Amino acid sequence: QEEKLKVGFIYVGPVGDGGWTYQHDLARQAIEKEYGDRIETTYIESVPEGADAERALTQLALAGNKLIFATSFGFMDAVINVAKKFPDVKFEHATGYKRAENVATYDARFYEGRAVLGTIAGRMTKSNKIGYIGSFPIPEVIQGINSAYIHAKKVNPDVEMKVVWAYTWFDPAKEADAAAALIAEGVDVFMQHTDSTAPLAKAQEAGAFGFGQASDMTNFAPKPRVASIIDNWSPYYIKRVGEALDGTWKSHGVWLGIGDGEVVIGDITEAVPPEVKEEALALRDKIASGEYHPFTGPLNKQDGSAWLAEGQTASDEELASLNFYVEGITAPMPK
Amino acid sequence: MFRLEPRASAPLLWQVVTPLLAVLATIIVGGALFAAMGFDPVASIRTIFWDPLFGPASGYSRPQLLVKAGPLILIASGLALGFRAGIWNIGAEGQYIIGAISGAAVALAAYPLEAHWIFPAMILAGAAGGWAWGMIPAMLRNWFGASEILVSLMLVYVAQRIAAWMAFGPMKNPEGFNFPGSRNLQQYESASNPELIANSGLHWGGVAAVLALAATWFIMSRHILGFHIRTAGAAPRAARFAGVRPERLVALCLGVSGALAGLAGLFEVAGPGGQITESFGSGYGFTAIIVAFLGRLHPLGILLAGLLLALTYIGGELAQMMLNLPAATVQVFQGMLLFFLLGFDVLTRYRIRRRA
Amino acid sequence: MMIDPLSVFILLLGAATPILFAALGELVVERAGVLNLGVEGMMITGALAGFAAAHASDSPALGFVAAAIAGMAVSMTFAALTQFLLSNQVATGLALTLFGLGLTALFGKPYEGVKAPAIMPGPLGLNWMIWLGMALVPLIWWFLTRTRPGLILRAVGENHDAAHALGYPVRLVRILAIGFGGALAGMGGAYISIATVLQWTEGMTAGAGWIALAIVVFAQWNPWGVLAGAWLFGGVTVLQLRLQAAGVAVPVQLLSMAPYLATIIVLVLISARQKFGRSGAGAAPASLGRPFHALK
Amino acid sequence: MGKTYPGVRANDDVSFTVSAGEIHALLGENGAGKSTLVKMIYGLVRPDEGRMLLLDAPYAPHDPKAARAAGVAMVFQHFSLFEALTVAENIALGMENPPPRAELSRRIAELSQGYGLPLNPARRIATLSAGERQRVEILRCLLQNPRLLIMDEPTSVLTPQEAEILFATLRQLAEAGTAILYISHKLEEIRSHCDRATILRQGKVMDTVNPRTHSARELAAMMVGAEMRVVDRSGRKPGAPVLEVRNLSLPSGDGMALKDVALTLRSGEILGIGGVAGNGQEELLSALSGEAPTAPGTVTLEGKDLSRAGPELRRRAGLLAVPEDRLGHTAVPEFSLTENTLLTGTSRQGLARHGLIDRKAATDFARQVIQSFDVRTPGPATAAGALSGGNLQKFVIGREVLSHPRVLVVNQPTWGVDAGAAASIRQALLDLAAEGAGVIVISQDLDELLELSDRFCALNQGRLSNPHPTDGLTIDEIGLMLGGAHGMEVAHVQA
Ligand SMILES: Nc1ncnc2c1ncn2[C@@H]1O[C@H](COP(=O)(O)OP(=O)(O)OP(=O)(O)O)[C@@H](O)[C@H]1O
Ligand SMILES: Nc1ncnc2c1ncn2[C@@H]1O[C@H](COP(=O)(O)OP(=O)(O)OP(=O)(O)O)[C@@H](O)[C@H]1O
Ligand SMILES: [Mg+2]
Ligand SMILES: [Mg+2]
Repeated sequence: QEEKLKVGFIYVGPVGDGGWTYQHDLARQAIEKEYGDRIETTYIESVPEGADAERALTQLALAGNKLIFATSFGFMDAVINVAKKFPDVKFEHATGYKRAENVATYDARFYEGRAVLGTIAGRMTKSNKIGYIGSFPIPEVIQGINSAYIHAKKVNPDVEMKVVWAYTWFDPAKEADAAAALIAEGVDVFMQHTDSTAPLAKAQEAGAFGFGQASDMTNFAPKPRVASIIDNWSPYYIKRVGEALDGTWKSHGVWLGIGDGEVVIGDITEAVPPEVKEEALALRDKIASGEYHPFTGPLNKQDGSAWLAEGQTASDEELASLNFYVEGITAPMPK
Repeated sequence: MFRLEPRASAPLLWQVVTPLLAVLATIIVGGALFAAMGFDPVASIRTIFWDPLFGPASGYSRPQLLVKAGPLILIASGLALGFRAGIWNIGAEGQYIIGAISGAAVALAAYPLEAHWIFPAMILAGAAGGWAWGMIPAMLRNWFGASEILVSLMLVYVAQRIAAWMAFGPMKNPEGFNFPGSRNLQQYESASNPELIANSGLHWGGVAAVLALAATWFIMSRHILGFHIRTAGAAPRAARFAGVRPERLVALCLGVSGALAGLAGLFEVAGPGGQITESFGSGYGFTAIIVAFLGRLHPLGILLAGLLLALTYIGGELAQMMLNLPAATVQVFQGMLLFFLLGFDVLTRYRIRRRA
Repeated sequence: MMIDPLSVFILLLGAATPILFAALGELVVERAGVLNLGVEGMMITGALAGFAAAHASDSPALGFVAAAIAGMAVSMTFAALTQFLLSNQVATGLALTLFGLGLTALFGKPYEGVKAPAIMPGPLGLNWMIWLGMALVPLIWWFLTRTRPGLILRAVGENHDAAHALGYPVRLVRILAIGFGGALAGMGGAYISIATVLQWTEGMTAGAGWIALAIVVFAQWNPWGVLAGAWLFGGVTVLQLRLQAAGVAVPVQLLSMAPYLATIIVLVLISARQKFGRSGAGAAPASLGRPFHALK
Repeated sequence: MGKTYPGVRANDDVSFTVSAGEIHALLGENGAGKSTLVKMIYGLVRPDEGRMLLLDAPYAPHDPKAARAAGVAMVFQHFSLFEALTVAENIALGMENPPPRAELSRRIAELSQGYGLPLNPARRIATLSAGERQRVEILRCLLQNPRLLIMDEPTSVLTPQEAEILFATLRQLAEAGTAILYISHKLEEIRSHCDRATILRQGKVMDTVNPRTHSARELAAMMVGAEMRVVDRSGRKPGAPVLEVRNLSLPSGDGMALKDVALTLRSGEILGIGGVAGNGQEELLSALSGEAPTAPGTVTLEGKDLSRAGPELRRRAGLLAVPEDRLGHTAVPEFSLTENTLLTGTSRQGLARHGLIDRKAATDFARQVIQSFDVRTPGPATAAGALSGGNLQKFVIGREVLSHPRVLVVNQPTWGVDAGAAASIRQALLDLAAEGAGVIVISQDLDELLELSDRFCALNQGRLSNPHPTDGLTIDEIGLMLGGAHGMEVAHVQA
């Protein structure tokens, strides 16, 4: 009778946020289903970043959890500190960049999914104005905006991108207001990198289109939600728990995308014309197979200076600290 | 029917007994709530109130109680001064954030220099930052008569946005790949606020909290200044008649409570917290208001109330981990505790008589 | 870049409605001499109860009714503590907020991820709740200044000892006011879950209750001022987003502080006018926040 | 009727009758049970035992509404007005079924003219003088055509002229058949205007008499149960000037501005300052106490310029003050008497050294005040708010007198205080002057001023008149000195 592997999670938000934390918790449920009696999972939700995170991680380690997932960037230093004190506990830190013998990092290439959504948006817009509700100007979100714009522009040279920064990951009323502001500006298709469904509700009122974010948000299908970008952590979590179980777990830093099933394009609804759907799916498959990289030159920076030459693709290091828009986006980068 | 009859003074016995009654009632009603939600009430209560102190991992959680209670006590001891004087600083959260930012600014400016003056300078800057943020409502009240309740509250939101701005802009770690957040001060020796005794949970913030309690106790019970503060709270005109300048008192109370909140923020950012992030303020300033009331604005009470609330936080985490109790339970629990305390408080101020 | 003021105004109406309801309710409470800092707690309770009822009945209207009832119900905890047990109003209000946020997070679990029925559109494409919110302004003004119950309510808030001496039931008046305030706060909260977001998520009121409190002071305890305050507040939020959307380089971090700074500035202006102009108008009700206890 | 409060038998087997058409006085020391009795009649306090008859019908009002409905109206000891509301609104609140606004305003204007109590229904109470506020209270009652009108110490805030107007009104009402129950500590007033007087002592009825046939001293003796002390004015000889006030002006804050006030006070002298409430009394006191600092050179104590000094520095120099309001100004109701000594005693009594409080010294001092001034209270640990008004006033005055001031300024030293206590407070002030201190007494009670002061001046619209020696001054002459103040024109019109 092998001893159960205890797997712990700390979440930055409540499991019911319907977005980021919700998706991580779905993955937690997925590993429970996959491994049944061999493992036992626990989680602590709504853990503020900083001292509380360090304590929560330590409590999890002390309680016998041998594999711990820390699912927010802000937990990074806490994870490193606690990992030092518990060398026999394995830590998985989402979206961070500090690693150790027993600390692995993992992240998702959301920009790959944004390329697909950008394509749909570029085709669907009548006003040639697409919008983007940003949370905070961090590399991950800037990648998404650039990727969406590049691919919308590819299918619709007249497209214009409007960006609104909400400065929150989750504030439904604020997000709704942001969506309304975009709609009033003439935007008829928009993407969001904030977690609530409020923007979709606004889109519904205005007859605009939007996309599910983090989770599928099928409540709003077939319209206004015409597709979605889903964070699917299950394959990675299942794989890593398996490795921990059979003793092959090693620290690494991975950045997985559509091809690994970590970024999933949710059902494209019938509101999207079949040829557009086809085009989007084709792009998705090309990205999945590695045949195409969403950041392939020629691409200039917003100020017109050269970035990627013809055929050149952006390196992961460059993307990981991306802090500029590509040429053609007129919105100013917040300072 | 019953009726209430005011007491001339609050008997000490009731002052001590009512908080215990409130905790007891919270345990009973909370237990019933857990049972209704399908959790084992006895195990839940034990996990929240007992295990952090005496459970299997209490060797770790007991010191953590100090880590969590330290800032609460430090802030609450300052707030209590003002509350006694009828000066309602409910913006300690903002002063806490600004104190942390000011202190961190000193460290980040000095980086990577290693020198002994850095930490003391940070302490001064932290206190000064909190003080300055507290002086804004004080001055607006003194000059224009603007309500310090609302001004200090509004300034919390401003401070939160300054923290976000710092984390994304001026204080962003240049080696942080454009991710928000400052350098981690724990990793900068001259600026860090480490545990003073290994595994005790005690850092300079805890020391400051104890000193603040001792100082406020002395002022409130032995010094004429404390008498003036209480007078201003009970009868402002009498205080003026006694020679108290209300403007000075407002400035003093908001300044001191701001400085103490700023210190709490500084010790947190240099110690357990480590860095300025977009979400640096995590509610200590608001919880400290509850601590101040729960502790009846008395230093000893504040000490116990701070520890009690820390216990509910840590016990709440344990209960999540062990029993899958949702995080919101802690909030409900704290709310209930406060309700019961406020309710039972009637016993200290009034005699209950049966109506003839 | 030109921005159409009318469209900003229409956006602003929606953004202002939740705080308008909550602030109007709190205004009545404060005019009765009670300071209830638990607005956020009552709003979030209303947001959940309203959403749950709207979802169950498939009727947004029933949702708002349920929200009003729920907001009133939790406000009665506050009423019991402050009016019968004479507890400190500041602390009790804070406890109510804490309690409401926690309780709704607990009981809201089943409603996560569920969608609300669409709210009925009203005249000019604005929903009925927006109209109701605006209609409440003159109604409450009329009630307070033109009716006898309104006069009694103001008297109670102004000098509870004198009101008692004249035989008015101070405690009853206050309890009713608190209940009314709770009902409106509940409806304001429900507007966020039912009309703005169409979903329930914990903590979704995100500080609106505190803004409502500020607006009451901003408004100098006058319903028309509440309307102006709610519009100003909604307006600043909406305008900064609109400017961003229009591609204007706005210092977002600084602008997101604007509503709070604006409130402080207005507060200072009002206070200064009262202090230096000595006009008694617009002063806080004299008994505000003071416990009342009558011996009989 | 009987009523027991915790530890106090406020009313004990009280029986008496008020007839239609009479003005019936209720007399008694502080705490004798007068207010309790009338509150029971008005339905505000529930009697423990006893019964009442109104017009031969059993009468047991459940609340003031019931009392008003039965035809009973009451003017309270402490104003029951709403400052932020208008006159009309205040009056409407005192009526059962007020007519519509316009009609009410018309009737207010009409009735107030008819009784010679002119009032503008649209004005807010906060802007009215004490006398005008009194009119509002009275009109509120009159508009209901009461069968029984109760007035609890209505004249404590009125000038003699305003009081005259009030009595003219009451007489009119009585003649129209209204019964009037009238509570006052002013015995002369009762003697000249009331038809009968019922005397309460410690909750019991002593007697019902015709006040005109008894002297004030006899009435007082019945109230107190012993012969009243007569104040002793002997042994004073004014010496060198101690306090100089020159060109003292104070901008109008919330009240009356002071304009160019000047006075010289000599040691051993009592200077009386009279005037209608609201003419700058409070402002003058706060300018002297240091609560409102004034321009340099305006306030000089024995050659030392104290104009910019705060209350504490002035106390150290020997300039002490007792403002009018004992609850919340000169004393903190929630604090014990011991703690209340700390308000003013820290330096002169050495109750705090380097800011450190000496509790024992404070308790001893509180005991000393209690003993020397016959303050009736269980002890220094009692909360100030639990004392009756008269006893608290004795404590507050005693606290300052025992601190050996060079100059003591008091405002309304015997406001609402019964005759016995008032006499002992007055004696203390006289004794203080006899010991060589200078004393300024600001009061609206002209009898008091005549009894105490060596020189008299009047405060009118923030200006102080020249002082007159008191010997030989009559009340009427003083009334003229106060001339031009609020309400006086009306008095002349009526007279
Ligand atoms: N609310 C109360 N609670 C307790 N005791 C009371 C209360 N009101 C009055 N008393 C007591 O009843 C006694 C009678 O008080 P009351 O107010 O009737 O006196 P009074 O004759 O009106 O005195 P004054 O001349 O000072 O107005 C007082 O000694 C007081 O101690
Ligand atoms: N909250 C209270 N607790 C205890 N006793 C009270 C309280 N309020 C009033 N009293 C009693 O009521 C009395 C005060 O009665 P009231 O205010 O009618 O007249 P007074 O203060 O005696 O005299 P004055 O005529 O100067 O006002 C005090 O003696 C006091 O004992
Ligand atoms: Mg009295
Ligand atoms: Mg009385």
